[in-house]
Amino acid sequence: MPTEQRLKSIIEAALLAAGKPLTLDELLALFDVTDLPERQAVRAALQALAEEYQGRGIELLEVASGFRIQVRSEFAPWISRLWAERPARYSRALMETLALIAYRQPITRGEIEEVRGVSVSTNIIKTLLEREWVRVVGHRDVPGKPSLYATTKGFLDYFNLKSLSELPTLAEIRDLDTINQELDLELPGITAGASHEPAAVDSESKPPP
Amino acid sequence: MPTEQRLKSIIEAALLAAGKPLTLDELLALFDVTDLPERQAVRAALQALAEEYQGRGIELLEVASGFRIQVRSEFAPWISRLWAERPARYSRALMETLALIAYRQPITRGEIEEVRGVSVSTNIIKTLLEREWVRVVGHRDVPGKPSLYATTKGFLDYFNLKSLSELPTLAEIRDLDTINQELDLELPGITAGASHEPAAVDSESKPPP
Amino acid sequence: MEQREITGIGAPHPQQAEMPFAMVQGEVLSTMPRDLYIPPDALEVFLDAFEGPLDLLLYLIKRQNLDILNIPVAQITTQYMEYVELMKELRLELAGEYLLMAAMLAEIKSRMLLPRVSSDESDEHDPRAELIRRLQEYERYKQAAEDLDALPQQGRDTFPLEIEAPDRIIEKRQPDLSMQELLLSFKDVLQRADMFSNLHIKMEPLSVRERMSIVLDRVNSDTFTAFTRLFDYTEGRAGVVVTFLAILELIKGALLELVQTEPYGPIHVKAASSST
Repeated sequence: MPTEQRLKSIIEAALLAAGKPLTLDELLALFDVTDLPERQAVRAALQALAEEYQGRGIELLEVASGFRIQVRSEFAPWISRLWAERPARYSRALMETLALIAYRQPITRGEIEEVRGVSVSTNIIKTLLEREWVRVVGHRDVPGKPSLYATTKGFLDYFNLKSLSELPTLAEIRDLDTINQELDLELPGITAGASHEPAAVDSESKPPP
Repeated sequence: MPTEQRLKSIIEAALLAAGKPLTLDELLALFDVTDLPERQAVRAALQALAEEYQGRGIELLEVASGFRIQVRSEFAPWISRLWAERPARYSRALMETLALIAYRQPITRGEIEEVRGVSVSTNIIKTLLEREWVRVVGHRDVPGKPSLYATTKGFLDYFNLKSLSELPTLAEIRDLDTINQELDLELPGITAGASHEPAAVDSESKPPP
Repeated sequence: MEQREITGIGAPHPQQAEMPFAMVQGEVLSTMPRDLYIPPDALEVFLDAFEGPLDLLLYLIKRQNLDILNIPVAQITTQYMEYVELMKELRLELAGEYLLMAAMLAEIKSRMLLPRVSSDESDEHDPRAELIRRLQEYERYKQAAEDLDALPQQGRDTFPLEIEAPDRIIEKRQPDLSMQELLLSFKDVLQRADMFSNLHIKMEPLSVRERMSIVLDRVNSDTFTAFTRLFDYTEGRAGVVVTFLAILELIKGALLELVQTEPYGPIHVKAASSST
């Protein structure tokens, strides 16, 4: 008969490796007939393991189809991140919309559409608002009172900018054919040539909660 | 930052639930940015877990693609009874081909054949590619542009290795000077002990049916 | 790992008695045949056990407990040829590699039988050298394959673990966006706008644009805000100027209303859209 410690080790390893609950009989079937533990000893080992798992991330419990070791539900928030979906990519339309809001704020959806030459889907605006990169700062006083969008502090933080004035100027963007390479070298401090404004300006521009 | 005990619990639960090795970065990604542990703390927790598993049925080790908790090999006799199927055994031809790729990568099929003195069947290469132990990393710039094979992380993971440098040391070849010195050009050679038992080597290494 | 060296084949490896080497007509062959004689029926099985001519040669050398560096070529060649003859007799499909090796052995043998010119003995190339090199090279990888096979293997010796995690909460991760992508897409917008319209986008410095948003955020369409409260004097002259430009820009865009009830009285500001 295996020693108590060895019995516990085998049972623990089996429950962790099985990928499904194991019954008492299935656990006993792991042993050679010449080395068969008592049913009672297996029960005791299961009990001991369950106690050892107190205060740990896993627990041993008996379910309908046998004994199972599983992650404690209180750890689900961490463990779930194992299967977090890989982030999708943003559409071109969204990036263009965001860029226009950044450079021409405060701006209405109609004005964005005018420049882009195509309509801007409600989803894009919704995504930008949810991501808290964009917020509504007012309404233009024209029929329909369209919302005026502006970027948030969260937008600046995400791109490691202290203020919008650190974005490349329009002229720089138009000129840069090799924007790729240069940005590789210069981001996030894209300030080469950009006019510097007093740095303290933004400390107040808190995004809405 | 999570407490030491909690950190250990989360890491243990994650490694057990993941179903694959996890890198340090993947472990860190489980935590909220506001609650991010230090890399060093995660390392320490892994170390502590590895020590706790001493004398138990499971072990924590680092393989090529990260950290993994697994059943210790000494418990294989019990645990393998969980599954009716016997684990696959690989033919000598396959293992020799794999060894050549592992030790001499990148290597072409022709070069493998040169050392082994026989042709390498397409099936063997196919099996190695399908198991994702081997991949094509390029083509040699000679007529026919033969594929160059190299081993993968999956290969290291399968053999419980962290890197190629952990492979068993390859026997040394005696250089030709030594050989020349030792060559006794007189014929015939030493026949002492010629009637020894046939070496067991081959009877052990018979390829499986 | 300790360093090993391929020398001759020393003591025979421990025998694994219970492992039959082959079954021939119901009879268990648990060891390799001791002499050359192999029951003809067993030959095919016997040859199957070898991974080619180098493997067969290694076996012949080991069987006689010989040093690989000191192969008695004549003797080994004779044995090897007899196997090849047997194969032919049985019309086994002979792999070309076995014949090639036979030719190589025959050549070495013939060269070694020739009288040597004693004067340049040291320069003379030993005809066995190439064979020895190949045998050694093959043997080290044959050994490496065995060592590899002896490593603990996942699913054979060690086993992966996987337990249930209850309540999988699948979290949707937010896409990442680089400044580079953002600017490149903006560049496209600008190019399109230039091409398709007379709409020439003229822009205020970004600091002003940004301040416009901030000012709009501070004012309210229901109540008035004191004009002076829009300025933060700790920013210094430049900051104040930016705010002033932003306010002018907002008025021009009809986004702000300025009210002064009496000359030199305090100016108040509110968002324009209240005037409904």
